[in-house]
Amino acid sequence: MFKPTFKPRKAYIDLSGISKSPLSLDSREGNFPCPTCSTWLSEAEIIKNNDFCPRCARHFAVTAWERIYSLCDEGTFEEWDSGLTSGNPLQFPDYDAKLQRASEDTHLPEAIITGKGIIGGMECVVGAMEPRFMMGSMGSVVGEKVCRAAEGAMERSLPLILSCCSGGARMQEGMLSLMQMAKTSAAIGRLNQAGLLYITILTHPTTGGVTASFASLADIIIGEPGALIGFTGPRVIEQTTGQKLPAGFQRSEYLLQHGMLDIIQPRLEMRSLLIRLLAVHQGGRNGQ
Amino acid sequence: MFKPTFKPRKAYIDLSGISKSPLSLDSREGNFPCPTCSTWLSEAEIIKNNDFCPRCARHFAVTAWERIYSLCDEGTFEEWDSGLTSGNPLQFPDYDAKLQRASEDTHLPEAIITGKGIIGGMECVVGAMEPRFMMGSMGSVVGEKVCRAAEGAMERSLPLILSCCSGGARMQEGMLSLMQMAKTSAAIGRLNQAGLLYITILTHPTTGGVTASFASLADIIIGEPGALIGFTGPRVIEQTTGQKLPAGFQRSEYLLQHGMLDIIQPRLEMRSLLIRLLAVHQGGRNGQ
Amino acid sequence: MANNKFEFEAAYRLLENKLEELRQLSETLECDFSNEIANVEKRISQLRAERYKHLTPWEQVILSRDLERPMTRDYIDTLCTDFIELHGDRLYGDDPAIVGGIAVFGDRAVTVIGQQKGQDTAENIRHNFGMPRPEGFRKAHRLLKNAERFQRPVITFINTPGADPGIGAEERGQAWAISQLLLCLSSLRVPVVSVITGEGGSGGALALTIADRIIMLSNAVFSVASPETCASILLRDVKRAGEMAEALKLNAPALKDLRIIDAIVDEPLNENLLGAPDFVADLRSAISKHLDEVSAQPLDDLIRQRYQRLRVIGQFYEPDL
Amino acid sequence: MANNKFEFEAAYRLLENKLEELRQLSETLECDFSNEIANVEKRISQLRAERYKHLTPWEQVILSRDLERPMTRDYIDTLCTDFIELHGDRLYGDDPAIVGGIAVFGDRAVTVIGQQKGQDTAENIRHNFGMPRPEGFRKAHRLLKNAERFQRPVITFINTPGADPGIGAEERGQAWAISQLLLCLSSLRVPVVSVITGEGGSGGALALTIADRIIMLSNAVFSVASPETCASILLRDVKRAGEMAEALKLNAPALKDLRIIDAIVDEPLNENLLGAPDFVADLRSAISKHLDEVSAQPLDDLIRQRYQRLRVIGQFYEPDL
Ligand SMILES: [Zn+2]
Ligand SMILES: [Zn+2]
Repeated sequence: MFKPTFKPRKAYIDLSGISKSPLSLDSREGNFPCPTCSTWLSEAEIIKNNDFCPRCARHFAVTAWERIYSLCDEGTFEEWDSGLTSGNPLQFPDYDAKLQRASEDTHLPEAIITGKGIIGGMECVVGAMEPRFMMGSMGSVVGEKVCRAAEGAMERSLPLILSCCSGGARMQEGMLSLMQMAKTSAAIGRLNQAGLLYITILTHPTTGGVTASFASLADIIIGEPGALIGFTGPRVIEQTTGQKLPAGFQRSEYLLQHGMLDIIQPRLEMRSLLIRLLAVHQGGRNGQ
Repeated sequence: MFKPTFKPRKAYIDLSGISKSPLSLDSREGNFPCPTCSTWLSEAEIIKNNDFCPRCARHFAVTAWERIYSLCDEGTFEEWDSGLTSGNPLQFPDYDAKLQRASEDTHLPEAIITGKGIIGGMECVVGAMEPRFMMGSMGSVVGEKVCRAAEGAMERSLPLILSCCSGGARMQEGMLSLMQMAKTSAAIGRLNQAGLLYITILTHPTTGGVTASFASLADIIIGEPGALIGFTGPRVIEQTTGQKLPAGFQRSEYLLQHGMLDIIQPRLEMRSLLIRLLAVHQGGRNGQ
Repeated sequence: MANNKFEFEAAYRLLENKLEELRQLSETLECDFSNEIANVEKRISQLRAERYKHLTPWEQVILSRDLERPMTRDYIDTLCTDFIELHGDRLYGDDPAIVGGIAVFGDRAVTVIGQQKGQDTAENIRHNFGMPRPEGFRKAHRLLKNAERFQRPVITFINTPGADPGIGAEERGQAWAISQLLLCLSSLRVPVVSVITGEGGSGGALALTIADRIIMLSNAVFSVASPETCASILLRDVKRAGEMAEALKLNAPALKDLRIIDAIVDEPLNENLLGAPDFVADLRSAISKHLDEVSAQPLDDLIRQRYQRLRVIGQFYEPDL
Repeated sequence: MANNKFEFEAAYRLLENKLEELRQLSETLECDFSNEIANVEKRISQLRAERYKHLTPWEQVILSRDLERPMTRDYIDTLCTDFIELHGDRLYGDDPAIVGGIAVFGDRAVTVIGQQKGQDTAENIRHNFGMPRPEGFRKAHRLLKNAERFQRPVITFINTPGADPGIGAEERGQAWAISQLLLCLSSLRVPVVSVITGEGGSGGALALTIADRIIMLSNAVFSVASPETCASILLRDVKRAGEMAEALKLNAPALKDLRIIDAIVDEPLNENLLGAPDFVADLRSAISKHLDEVSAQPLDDLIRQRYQRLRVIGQFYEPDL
């Protein structure tokens, strides 16, 4: 029912809160201030600088396809389950229209791309979430594709690598969405039992039900510098508790210090880190 | 080589620090102030009050034999390994003399009594540490008897219940003493794997290597009210850090609040709690 | 839109009060209206029962949060004997928003765990309004692993607005604690039955609702997020929470249709649910029946089926290959 | 009683300085004393070597604590390639007093973990002087369980005054963290080799020293408590620590006699241990040999033997039955 026509293009958007809808593509033309350090930037500058702010190194959001391409050896990625699309199981008001707008804006059928790829010569199952598709929220399709990715990894005895980015559960699918947390966690449980390596990359922002399920269950959890990672979003915490949030709260550096991340890695060196991790883990299996 | 002649008698001693040697029996005659609330007490009063301070409910130390008798159905306890006594493997200065004095004072061969008993009609392996025997410190004999108790429980598929009380490792046995932490922890690991119930009762004081090994590895950890429980003793913490310790620091109530104990139970109701715990656990095994 | 139970209860309470006045008057005047009164009483109670049968989802949300409803400890005390509460995660703290321990249900030993709200403000502050922090989820995790070791079936009772949304909870890994509990329950090698007794709010509720069977009280709710949150995010108008309550399909019949839950136990009109012997008997026999059924299965099958239950949840389009 | 390395080193340093003066003088005067100087040099180095062969246990305690010795990271960087440090306990924090991660040793992937001291005051404060807090032990626990899942052998490096004796550490269950780590290592289903490189202090050292083989550097120590603590408690005089160092049997030869450790790697006189190629080669081959030997055994045997190693430790009298 849906024909994705992939047209790679840069998309610099700030997703600092889950209630904010993504900027339209048009408003991103021309100069804009860096949301972290307020330096005025042009799109050209940022492209030249590999999607970072040249002053504060803020990592701007990249699309799921850019992520996949930046991690996999050239031409090796085979997409799985690209035909899966969301229905509107609860007949939730406006959901159909939102889905349609999201797929038109992103040229993607849903908020995650999964498949098989080769990284540094080593075969893996790889997935990346798309921040612009309804804030990377997890509905039935995202949950199903994560499970199939885990099952695909088990069938082939391959490592699983997922790049996460999400505003949380997709409310328009009600409990069907919340249960995807349980479903994906259970699938990761089986992956664990099979002794297969599972790595997640948490990018800005990863919050809510995705953080509280498959994203935080990896053997190795890597954060991108400055990424907002947590369960409850910062605005809701501020509103609910009336407390001022500490500096750097819920950012990668803060999470590393609080024991939740294994490593923080700049995006440019992400691929080389994965190659080293995969190599050592292959060594572990052969060495025995 | 050693013939213990057991003569039950009351012994009220305060063991608030590990560096303090036990009071001699003589100094306990007559009135003395409660170390917690400073009320002057007579021995008779305390006996009448089941070993508590009548004002602040402080639980005074009782001997290992009193503990065993207070827990087991009358006449059911069969002691194991009563012949095990310490040598002086490192030829440590003064150790022989200290051992002799301790066994004369306590009429016990070492700092723990272990054996098989019946509690509320249910067979168990039971042990109790003796605070007056070199501060209940753990040397080779204590470690060995704890391991044998665990192994005895495994042979018979019985629950293991240990009442703990210790100043820590017995320095006079050097590394042989420290390694008892590893040895007893490993034995408890096997008990766990056998699916047998293991309960510890932490009494005043339980510190150092005993807390950091078999005492804190139980399925259910019960604290006596007001007992000092921890790894490093409070005086050492104060000296090392120069900080004032918070009120109630390292007491049972504080540990419960910090998630380390399952239950705090007054000594008088300890036996009835054990009976309920044992009964429910038997139910669990039969119920399946 | 009603915002508390008394708004939709008001009419009946007014009638009841009038009736009571009438009754007292009749006694004072020594006139006997007892037949008439009895008839009106019956009529009110019928109307009320009818009304309760047709509560809107939003009214059910309000009712599910009512502090006069029994809390987890009340269910444990009523349904079980020999409850021994166990505390602490052995890592950081003891969270009063989650209560757990071992008990005897019928003739079998069980592990019971649930979120605990208070019944007045002071109690509620102590129990953090039933919103667990990471140490609560980790206490649950510990008790579940113990249940597994001793082959004790597990009953969970669900009643929480959700996981604690505070700074400390984030600092100590709220998301990590929840995901680890989901993983733990999804493969725990003992039978697990969940009972949603009140407010089943979001991830904090879900974390204890991975079970072989899920039973729901007829006025309980279970939702991806509170209707207020959905209204504020999706409609930018928290006052339209009622619409969202409708749209979210969060009540028991809707969730049974979606195959999220297995059984519904009807609540009586009685304010004091656990004072109604029929309700207690119904609830007890529902738990008992499901526990018997799942306990009868070989453990490997049970775990496989629990996985399958989760695995098939979700609705989407897939092109024919 | 010497209280730092320089006291027993002082005589040699003095001689070396004199010799240097002589050498410079001879150059200035253009007289050739080179033969004589070489002879004296050789003599000093012999005397010094002799002295280092007969260090008292107390001198070894001092040497083992020397901040110029290599720290755990240095050993990892020298002996392994591809080290990737992994952080955090996923519960509360990341403890800089314990460093751990995955790496390649020889041709096999391994998990490496050890206590980490700093080499100056600022570094030492950051690493808490190598005294782990509960989150450090729990990070180690997590990395060990991961090693087990991926069948990676484990190498631990021991160098710590002991577990952190602070209020926060007690609050978060220092004793619980240590005992759980002891239990974990005692049954971990991968080969484990420990290397005691410096100060093996009490429970904080022991927690990572449950292994199939324990290797000890010739000037490292491993003790139930520091000699100072023992002197202060048993003799009420901290100045008598030297006597206690003797009595505690804490150096490598004594511990080999007691069968606590398996092998000793001799240290060169070289200040910079890891700058001495022979020493590095010896250490590497000792680890390699023991890792090969234990890796060759079936896992069930390995775990049984690791248990037996611990089970037989201790000396006591038992009457003949
Ligand atoms: Zn910037
Ligand atoms: Zn008192």
